[in-house]
Amino acid sequence: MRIIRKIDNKTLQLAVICVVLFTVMAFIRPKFTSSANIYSMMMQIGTSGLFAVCIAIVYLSRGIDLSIISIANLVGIICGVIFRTALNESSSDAEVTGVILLCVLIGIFIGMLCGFINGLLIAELGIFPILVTLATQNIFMGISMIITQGRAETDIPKSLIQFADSSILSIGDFRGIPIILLLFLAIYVSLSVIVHKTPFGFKLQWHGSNSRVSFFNAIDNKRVIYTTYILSGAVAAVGGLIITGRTGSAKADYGGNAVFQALLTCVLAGISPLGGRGKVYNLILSLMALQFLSTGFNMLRISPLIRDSLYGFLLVFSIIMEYLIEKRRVNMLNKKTMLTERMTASRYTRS
Amino acid sequence: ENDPFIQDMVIAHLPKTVGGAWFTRMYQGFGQYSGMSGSETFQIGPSTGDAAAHNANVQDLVAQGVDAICVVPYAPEQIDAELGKARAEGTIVISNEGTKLQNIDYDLEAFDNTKFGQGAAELLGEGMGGKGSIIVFVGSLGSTAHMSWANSIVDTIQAKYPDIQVANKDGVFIETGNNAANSYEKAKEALKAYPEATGIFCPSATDTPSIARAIQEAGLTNQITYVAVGLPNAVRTYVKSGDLDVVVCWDPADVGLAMCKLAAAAKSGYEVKTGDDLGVFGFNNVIVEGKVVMGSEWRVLTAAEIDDFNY
Amino acid sequence: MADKLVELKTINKMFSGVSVLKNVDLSVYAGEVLCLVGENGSGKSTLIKIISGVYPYEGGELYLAGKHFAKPTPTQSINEGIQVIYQDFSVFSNLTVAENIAMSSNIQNKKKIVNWRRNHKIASEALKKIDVKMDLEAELASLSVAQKQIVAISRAISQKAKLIIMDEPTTALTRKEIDRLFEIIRGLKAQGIAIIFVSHKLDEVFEICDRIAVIRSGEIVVDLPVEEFPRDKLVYYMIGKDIQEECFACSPSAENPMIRVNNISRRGEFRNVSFSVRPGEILAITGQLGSGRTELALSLFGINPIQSGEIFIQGKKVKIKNQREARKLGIAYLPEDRLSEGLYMNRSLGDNFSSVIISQLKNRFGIIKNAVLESNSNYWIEKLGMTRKRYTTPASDFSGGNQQRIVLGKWLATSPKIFVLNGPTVGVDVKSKSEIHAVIKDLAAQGMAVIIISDDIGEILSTSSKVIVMRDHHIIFEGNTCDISHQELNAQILSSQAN
Amino acid sequence: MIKRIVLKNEFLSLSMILLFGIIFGIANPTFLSLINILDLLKMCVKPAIFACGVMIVLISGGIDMSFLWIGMFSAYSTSKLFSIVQANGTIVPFAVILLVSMFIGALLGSINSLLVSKFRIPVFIATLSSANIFMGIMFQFVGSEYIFPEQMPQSMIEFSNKLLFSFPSQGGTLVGLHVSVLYAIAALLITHLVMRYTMMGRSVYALGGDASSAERVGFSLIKTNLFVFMMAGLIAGLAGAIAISNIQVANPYDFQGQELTVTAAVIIGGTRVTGGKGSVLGVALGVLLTNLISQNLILVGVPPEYNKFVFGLLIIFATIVQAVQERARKALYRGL
Ligand SMILES: Nc1ncnc2c1ncn2[C@@H]1O[C@H](COP(=O)(O)OP(=O)(O)OP(=O)(O)O)[C@@H](O)[C@H]1O
Ligand SMILES: Nc1ncnc2c1ncn2[C@@H]1O[C@H](COP(=O)(O)OP(=O)(O)OP(=O)(O)O)[C@@H](O)[C@H]1O
Ligand SMILES: [Mg+2]
Ligand SMILES: [Mg+2]
Repeated sequence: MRIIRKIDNKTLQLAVICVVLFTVMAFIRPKFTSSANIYSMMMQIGTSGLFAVCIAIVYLSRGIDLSIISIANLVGIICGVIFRTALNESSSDAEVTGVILLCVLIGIFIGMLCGFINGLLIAELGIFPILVTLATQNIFMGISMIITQGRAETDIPKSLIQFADSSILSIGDFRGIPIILLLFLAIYVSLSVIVHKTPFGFKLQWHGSNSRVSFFNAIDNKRVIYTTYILSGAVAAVGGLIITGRTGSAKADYGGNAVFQALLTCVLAGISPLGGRGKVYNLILSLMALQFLSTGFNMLRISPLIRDSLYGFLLVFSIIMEYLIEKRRVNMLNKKTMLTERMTASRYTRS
Repeated sequence: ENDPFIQDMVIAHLPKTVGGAWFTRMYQGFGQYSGMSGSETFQIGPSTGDAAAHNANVQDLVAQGVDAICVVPYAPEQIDAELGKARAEGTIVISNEGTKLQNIDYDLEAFDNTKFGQGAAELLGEGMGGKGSIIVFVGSLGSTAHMSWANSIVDTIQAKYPDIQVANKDGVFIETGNNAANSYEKAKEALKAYPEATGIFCPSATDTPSIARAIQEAGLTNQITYVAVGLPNAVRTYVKSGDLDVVVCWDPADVGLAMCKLAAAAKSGYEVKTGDDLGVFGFNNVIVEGKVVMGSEWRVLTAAEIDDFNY
Repeated sequence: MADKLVELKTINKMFSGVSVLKNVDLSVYAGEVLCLVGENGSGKSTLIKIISGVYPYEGGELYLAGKHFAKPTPTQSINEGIQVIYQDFSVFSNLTVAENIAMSSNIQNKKKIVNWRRNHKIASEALKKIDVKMDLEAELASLSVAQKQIVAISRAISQKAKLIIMDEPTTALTRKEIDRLFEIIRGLKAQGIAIIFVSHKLDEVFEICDRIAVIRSGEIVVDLPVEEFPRDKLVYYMIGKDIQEECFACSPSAENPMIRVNNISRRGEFRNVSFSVRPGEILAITGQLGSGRTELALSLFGINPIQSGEIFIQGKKVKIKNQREARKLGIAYLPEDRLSEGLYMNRSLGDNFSSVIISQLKNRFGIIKNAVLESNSNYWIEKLGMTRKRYTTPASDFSGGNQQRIVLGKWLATSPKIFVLNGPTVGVDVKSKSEIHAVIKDLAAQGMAVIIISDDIGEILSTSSKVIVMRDHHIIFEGNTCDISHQELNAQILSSQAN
Repeated sequence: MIKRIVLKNEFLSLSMILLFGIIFGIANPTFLSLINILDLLKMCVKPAIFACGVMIVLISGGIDMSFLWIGMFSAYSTSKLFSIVQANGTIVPFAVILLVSMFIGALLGSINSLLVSKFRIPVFIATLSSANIFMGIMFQFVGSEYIFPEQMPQSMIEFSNKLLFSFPSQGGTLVGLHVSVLYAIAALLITHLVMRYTMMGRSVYALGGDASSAERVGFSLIKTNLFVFMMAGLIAGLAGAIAISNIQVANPYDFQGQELTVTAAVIIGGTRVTGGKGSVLGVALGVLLTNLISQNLILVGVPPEYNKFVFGLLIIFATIVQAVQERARKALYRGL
């Protein structure tokens, strides 16, 4: 009972949605619970989740980062170029592994650099994040276009592709847990901890709550902004590496809908674009809910055109639910107090 | 009942995007096949062009265990790995506009892309009287089919018509984005940037009408020879008004039906050979090169013929 | 008796199950000035917002001009001739002075079309009434708190109202402006307009009121005409016990100054300012609006670094480039506007109390545990004598006095050597005020150097050992509080001749 | 005084328009030709009309993510409806088409307003969701296929061919100011008048400045919200119908993904993201500036693969100039 009271409303609400969706889907389409499908859903959450995490942290600071997918693709493309030039048919396994590790480092560095550029423009010039990242979204994608002229980089080492497709704990029919999901979970858990349990995380959320107060609290707001966007860039870079491994290629325009999906996921998880509110750890539940919905609709052969609109309905539905629950809660509390007030006589004598 | 091209199976159609005229028409071919074979066919796909969404769709399809996926990839390089996993699970994969794909059973092409490019180049060259300069558009710089047609056009023009220049010189084609509004703006801009142009080619059926509109507005109907890929219904007005001189097309429904038949062949274990007849217009005498199965027909329609076609 | 403009019968109000008003009965008659007094959080503002239709009420009945309203809206209340100067002013910082002032009139007259020339006329007339000059085209965002308050007042009095409710209208005003406001109030009264006046400055209350209603914990405990009101018992009614504010004993300390500033200037803000504060000393800086006090304080805290002159802390010359350096040097700053500068309103008590020292609260893994936030919060609740609330309660749920204590507490947690307090008791009730004063004096006694910026002469004299008066961006008077009387200090502040 | 004008956002946008005009003109003299300028104006029609609605919502304190889908929904359903009517032999005048499209837009806008006022959903989230919902409803119940020029209502095609002050160009064709430019100017003007000279318009500024204060001084937030979103929807309906007419094709996906490009133009035009501030003149200049840049890159010889890069850089440039100017303005007000 105490534990239930500790969990916040949003978590409970999302958990209920997840369970209902899962049960309904499993009931209508038994294949929904097949190990192949579970595996496929885990894979998909592993990739889309990273971008949701990026948006979640910038949202909490009352910002937005529209450039994440451009950063991811740029990272993929630069790694692709490195693979193409550094490796050939006769490269030894050790060489390949070395270059891959190098690329991971370079990739994350590039992601951080891109994040730094966003932070620079936002912190130093005070330009609104939505404008800055809209511009850098174009710039980073533009650099990718200039490098590739719109073509894909395809010389991705086999071992990276295999790694991205590997899983652990596979038993018999069950394919286990994809490495990609584990990687996502690791990043997701660490960022949840960073945001909700470390000094930086508190500063980040306070920045979203009221940056003027932070200013008077002698908190280095610029540093908070830099760190936030660098973190977002780094996570996006990991996303880019994963995409490269998963698709064996990198291209400037992969994942055109990824940012929109990420926004949706965050909002459903109760992370407000107005800053300072929401819990990163609720993301996993909203990712699951949206995944169940998307895969379920595919299985039910529901037209993708309606599917998109149902996301909108789900969002509105969950927010209206919350509104009604809160209203009811307050009404009940007030009624209770009224009763007790009526029963106890006035404590003060009138003069 | 022993026809290798007719099998009862579950086939998913995965177009670049759902909803557009082209792929809606293509899906009608699947409907026809359903009627012939009793197969269950359905369409899924993203509502906007996005390779990431495509990959997710392939995963979902494999997870629910369909027999065959007939895919028109948005970005061939980026779906190949995912298709490999599908095949590893025993799913048949047939592609269209995906000659470079490795992980497929067959790729179906309405024709040889290079030959198609040559054909278009000749239409342009003749229309322009062997001189002038051309602007070449592509739907997106990443589209394999568009790029190979465009490249083939440039090669042919340079080889056969020495007096025709390519206006967008740097060898980078102008991207119209598979979006009518955007292509209209791009076309207007290009017409001003290259006022010397007397020939235009557009491979993106979505963008063909709005480019014609831009030509009409600029008053260049008679100066410019405009050759483009399009659906007859979509471009009829402009073909009749002369803004679009020649429309090159094939019926997407035929491609859809032929894809289903290849899927059936793959299921029955029949190996498609050069000379086979798929029983679909344009695919009566296919050429097979590796996994690529090519038809040989495209229609060249001008104002005289356009009214004979309704799709 | 004159007409009953407002009548409340057993009104109740609750916020999420917390009872804020309990069975309140209150009437307001035409042509009277009713003062509503009570400590912070006693429910004054809430009561006002019920009358003005901002909040719905849960039990009882509300009559405006004799008509019963079960769920009044602000528009209905305005239509019944009720105008409010809200505690937070409720002005629009994105609009100009003229539009802000004329807005209510336009709404009340049900205008559909805006006549900008008429807006100007209304605004300049209203400002003329209180004898204030202001750029009508200036955007409110560029104005000071006091100027915003003046705009709010002008807006209310430019209306044909039957009742004007003023929720702490004098917090940011100078004595001169307050006098002017009182004249206006008397004029309105003469026209038969009723006023509800809320203030924590008790001498103001007796100066202007006809009737006093005391509210304590949401209940009206006394409601008497001012002549019958036992003046010495007001504080007792408000808080249920007596308090005495003892005068500050000047205790000149022999030690070297904790902070010494020498000839510091910043262009357009202040010039050639010198003073020093020793440990245990409390220095008050006062002066009229725009005299440069706030800017000086901001410079000491590193927000606007000085351009010339020197600052010494414990004898060592220092450069204060930004807030973080100031913090490292042991300087704390309590900002002017606690709503927008002091507190993360939607964050918890635990968050706010730890918001300056968060980096020191992490354990060796760099993690901040809830238990640490909780114990930190409880420590300061105890220490500052606040009402007990869970550390997860949002800051917005506290009343003004308690909010100010949170701001104080979060800085005390840094154990500062020098504490600069800008208006520490603005809008704080007598009890909280004396408690905050006690805290400040206690801090000084422990060896802290305190600088208070204040308008409240009583506060200055009872808390500080030295006082500086500023005007036109420089110091015009400097002296010991022991050597100067209330009147003399007031005269210094209001003196208009340069130097 | 001069300093105040110089530091006005409108002045800045105008200077940047001139600056880019000169640079582009040097790079390619065609840019300065009358034909190109007339074309540029025509290209600005769609974003400029949409921008009016976007501005109103921004001033009220929210970011609208649904206006393009509202525009498409209204325009597409209207042209579909009247193409069917036309197939049955009735020709409908263009005014009727515009009115119907605007009506549908206003209707959809009122749904946004319901979500925002009744359920207190933040505007960004409410419109993000409603955009999806509108899209789904349109695809499912109205259609998802192209409407081709030959099916389009006759009056829309006629409208798209109508020129004012036309004169023959060198090539012998008629060039001139497209009639839709007048519609855009009218939309901008009416928006300006409504926002500046009606109490309803002022209530939007009040709402964006401080919602609870707006309520306290006696504005009805429900009414103001309804006005904001119906107005935004109505304008979107107008913009959609005109845009579709101009390209003579109704492709339901056409507007997709440009929400933020239009919003960026509005913000560059000086509208404050957090609400309460914005002027129509500024917005018009912002739209002109962004379109001037994005529509002429090929013309000035920027290779296609550099498009996005250059466009991004220019947005950054424009906003940096603004940020610097904003600081200067603040300093001026502080009397420094
Ligand atoms: N919106 C709200 N939600 C929850 N509690 C509130 C809200 N507004 C006020 N309260 C609580 O109601 C009580 C009365 O507040 P109110 O503002 O009426 O006090 P006040 O007498 O005006 O105090 P002050 O003198 O500080 O202005 C306080 O305990 C406050 O915390
Ligand atoms: N030229 C100007 N135009 C508009 N406002 C101005 C101008 N000059 C000064 N002000 C405003 O007047 C206010 C008063 O200045 P200042 O802060 O120096 O006075 P103060 O006495 O310290 O104020 P307070 O009494 O609020 O502590 C400033 O906040 C500033 O915003
Ligand atoms: Mg022609
Ligand atoms: Mg109050």
